[in-house]
Amino acid sequence: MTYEIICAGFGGQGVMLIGELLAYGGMLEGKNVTWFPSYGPEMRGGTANCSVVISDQPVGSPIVSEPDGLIAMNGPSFEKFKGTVKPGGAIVYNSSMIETAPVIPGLKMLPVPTNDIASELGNNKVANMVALGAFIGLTKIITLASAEKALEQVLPERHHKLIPLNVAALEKGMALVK
Amino acid sequence: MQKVFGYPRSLTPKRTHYCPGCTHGIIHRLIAEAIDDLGIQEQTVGIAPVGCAVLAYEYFDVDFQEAAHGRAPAVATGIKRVHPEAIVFSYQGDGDLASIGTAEIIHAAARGENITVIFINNTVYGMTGGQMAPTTLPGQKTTTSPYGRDITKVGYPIRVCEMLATLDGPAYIERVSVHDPKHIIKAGRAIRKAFEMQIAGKGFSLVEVLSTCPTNWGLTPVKALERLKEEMIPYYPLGVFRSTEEVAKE
Amino acid sequence: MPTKRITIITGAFGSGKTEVAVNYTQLLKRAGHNVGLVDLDIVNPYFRSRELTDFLKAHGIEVVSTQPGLEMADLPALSPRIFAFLQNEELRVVFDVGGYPVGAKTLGRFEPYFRAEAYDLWLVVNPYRPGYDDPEEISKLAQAIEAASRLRLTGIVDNANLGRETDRQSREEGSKVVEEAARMLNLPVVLKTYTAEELITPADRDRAANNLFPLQLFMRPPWEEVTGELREI
Amino acid sequence: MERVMMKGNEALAEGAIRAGCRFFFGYPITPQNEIPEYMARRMPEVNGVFIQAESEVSAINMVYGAGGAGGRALTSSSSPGISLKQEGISYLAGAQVPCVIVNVARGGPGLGGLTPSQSDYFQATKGGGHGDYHLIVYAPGTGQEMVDLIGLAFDKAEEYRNPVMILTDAIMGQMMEPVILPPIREVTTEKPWATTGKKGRAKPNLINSLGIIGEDLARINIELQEKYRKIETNEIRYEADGTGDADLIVVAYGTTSRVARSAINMLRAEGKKVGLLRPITLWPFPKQILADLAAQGKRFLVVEMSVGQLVEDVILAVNDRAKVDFFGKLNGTVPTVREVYNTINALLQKGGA
Repeated sequence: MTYEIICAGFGGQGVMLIGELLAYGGMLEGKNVTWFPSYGPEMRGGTANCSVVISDQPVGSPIVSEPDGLIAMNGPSFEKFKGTVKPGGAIVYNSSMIETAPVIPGLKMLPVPTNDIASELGNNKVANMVALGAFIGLTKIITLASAEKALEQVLPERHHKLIPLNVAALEKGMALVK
Repeated sequence: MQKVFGYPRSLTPKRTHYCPGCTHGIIHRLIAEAIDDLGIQEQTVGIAPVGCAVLAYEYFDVDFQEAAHGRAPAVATGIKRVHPEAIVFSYQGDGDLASIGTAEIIHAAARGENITVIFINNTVYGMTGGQMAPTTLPGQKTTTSPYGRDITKVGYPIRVCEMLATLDGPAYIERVSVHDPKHIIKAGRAIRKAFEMQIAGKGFSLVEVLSTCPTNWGLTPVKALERLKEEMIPYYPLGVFRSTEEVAKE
Repeated sequence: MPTKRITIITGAFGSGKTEVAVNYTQLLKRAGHNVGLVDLDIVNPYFRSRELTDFLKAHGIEVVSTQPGLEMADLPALSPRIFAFLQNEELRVVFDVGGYPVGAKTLGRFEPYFRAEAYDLWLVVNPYRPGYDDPEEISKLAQAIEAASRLRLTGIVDNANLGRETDRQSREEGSKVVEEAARMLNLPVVLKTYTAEELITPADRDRAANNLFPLQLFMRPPWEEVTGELREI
Repeated sequence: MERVMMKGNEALAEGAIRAGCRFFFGYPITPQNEIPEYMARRMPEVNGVFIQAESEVSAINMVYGAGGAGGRALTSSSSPGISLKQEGISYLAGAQVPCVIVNVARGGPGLGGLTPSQSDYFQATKGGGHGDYHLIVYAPGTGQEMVDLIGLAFDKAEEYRNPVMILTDAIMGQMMEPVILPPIREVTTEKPWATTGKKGRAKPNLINSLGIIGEDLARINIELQEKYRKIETNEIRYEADGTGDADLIVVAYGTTSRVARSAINMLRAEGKKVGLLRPITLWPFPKQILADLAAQGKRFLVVEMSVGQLVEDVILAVNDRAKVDFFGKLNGTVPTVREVYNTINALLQKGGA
């Protein structure tokens, strides 16, 4: 089984980080994984994205062009990638910033008001974690425990005091999935 | 009876290829004497340039590396960083050091790299047949300045000691000459001083030696020494341009 | 032809100096002299007489140029043995000097020897080389060489040729240019080279002062290397 | 041993340190900056040397000095910077100084772009500078190979006294993958030729590429060529995946081998017989395996991010015994899995060799 994900949004929304957490989480579960950042002029164009591949087999291309799952944190990235998701795939999108999203037949689509939930938690910066929690809940691609463990490895030591807040955000997001 | 004069241990017995009357031989000897006096033959690594002294490694009985044109200070940096206890010196001509290798010499000096550079300035490219050097004097005829160096077209010679002395990195910079015995003795002292600075870990040291090229100047060796004295020294004044410590009076 | 102990062969780059110098040592050798050839060409590391060192040595002509072993090195390392040549009164010395403008300058360092002793300084001219097809230009070259070497020219060598393309007509047309230049400089044409009998005109043969100089070509590219013996001429 | 996620560039840097490299000389250029930045942080922790040189030219000459003095020295750069280093690389080859050079390639010619490219293949495998010489060239295909091959590179550089290049690109350099890092090794290689100061030796040591006297240059070149033949005999590495029963074999290295692998996996899931031949050493080139596969009637597709450089070596290796097709992407763009999938499918449908 190979699962390919694109995480996309504005620079500063922490999309690279949630991609890393997915990759690390997959690695901690013994899977083969790759994480690849968007590269080139796009990096300076207001949107940032990364590709993550989680697989039981050796990973081929680290660059994902037809993902199984998409996390879109803003309008431009939703527009850019929504048409690339494979049939049967999943989209988690940030409904705090994407007010109207078309329903795409054959896809599981979950709107998540990530900024609103993050604000409720007292820190707008964890909006990305809310989205990731929802994505994990929707796709079950890694466990919540793996994502939490990955946080310890990905966040630099000096930010470890923020782990409980991040975990709370992950759990809030996950709770949105019935 | 005490032996007061002999063949330096740090030179090989090999005859040099230099033209008769060329001052490279004198300078080689001064370096070898300094190495002998300081007892550093077993720990010295030299770097030969591209230029007339390209075969310098044949004449010194110490470890050597042959560098690409102008790159000797970078090569010296690599060696010194691997063996900080080694005494590393480069031997470079004016084309090598002051033209193609300007970046390397300036940055080695700026880093205060703990190496010694012996810079031979004879105002001409000797090896390739007498072309204009960065140190060629205004009006001087060479094969690529056949009407005399025209400063309005090709600019001015570079005074390397003065230029490098503006940097904070170097520990010791002196210009010497080898046109007569008195100055040869002085040049020997400067070279020794430069090595002493390196041994003491003070940082970058450079001795510029004003030198002759009878062949490409088209002068007899004696006339060439006269030219050095009368034309070069006024443009390239002798002296210590930078020293981070008082030079001991001898 | 009365000639001096020291003969300095000079000329523009590519004028055929080396061929003339090497052939001239042959001529002297056959006349019974001890001969030494000094290669002062620090200009061009290719096609220099030092490449013929072993070949000439086998024919009794000593060549001195750079330090032994450095013949193909691009190092202008003149051998001190040049002085030994100059000091040996028994030896006819032929200098093969590098092309103008640099080559002649190298002579400067031997100036005292040339002053002390009479010498010949010959200018080899091939008017088919670019820039030298005009007597005026050849005169300018002669003056420049005199200035650079601080010596006086004593003769002109007419080496007009188009290489393998030379025929009797081109040989004669070239000679006219050289002779005109020689007149302007008030110098004799001491040698007139030819590489094949058919290039010589009857007028040449009849001329009272026979200056005809047969040239055997040595400085060939590697794909045309000298393999045979010296030809008897 | 624990797996950690590392960017390719970081994996190269840490892999070098684990392999005993203690001397790094470099100059900033995108997209390899993670390497000098990592080294600037890491070298002081292991008592190593990091110098940001004044130019790529100086950096490679520092490597020459350090390598010639017996140190395990590394430099890294990207395409335009590697061009500048070619002078020094030729000298390193001529003087037989061991060292490792990393090229995280980007698009060219000239200033080119920052996007990934494989257009430095010729430069890397055919010498690159003046003279008859070769580098050993490794092309890692995974993060783990970044670590493993740079360690091997130092060992082979010293075994053969030859510079070794790691040729990779911006994608491999930026991609994060789990790697297992080996423990730090102590390097104990004897280097009796190194310039350390004579230290009681009877004769001084000399690091030199000058062959100006007599027949020296011919002798040096004969010696080098003998060494290269030995390397060709002993050091060829490649990965052959499913080539045995394949009708069509994709030849690709580094990034494009990863893209090709994904496409091949899709085609195999449909029952198609497609294999992958991935050269790990670009020089020495795995000629024989290609010749053997050609003799078995296979056809080949070369996938590159260039106008076609590797493909020339493949054509030479199969020597008219097999059909060789080429799929290349220019402008610094990366072939997509779908494009490679479609290309292979089209070739399979055309059939015949």
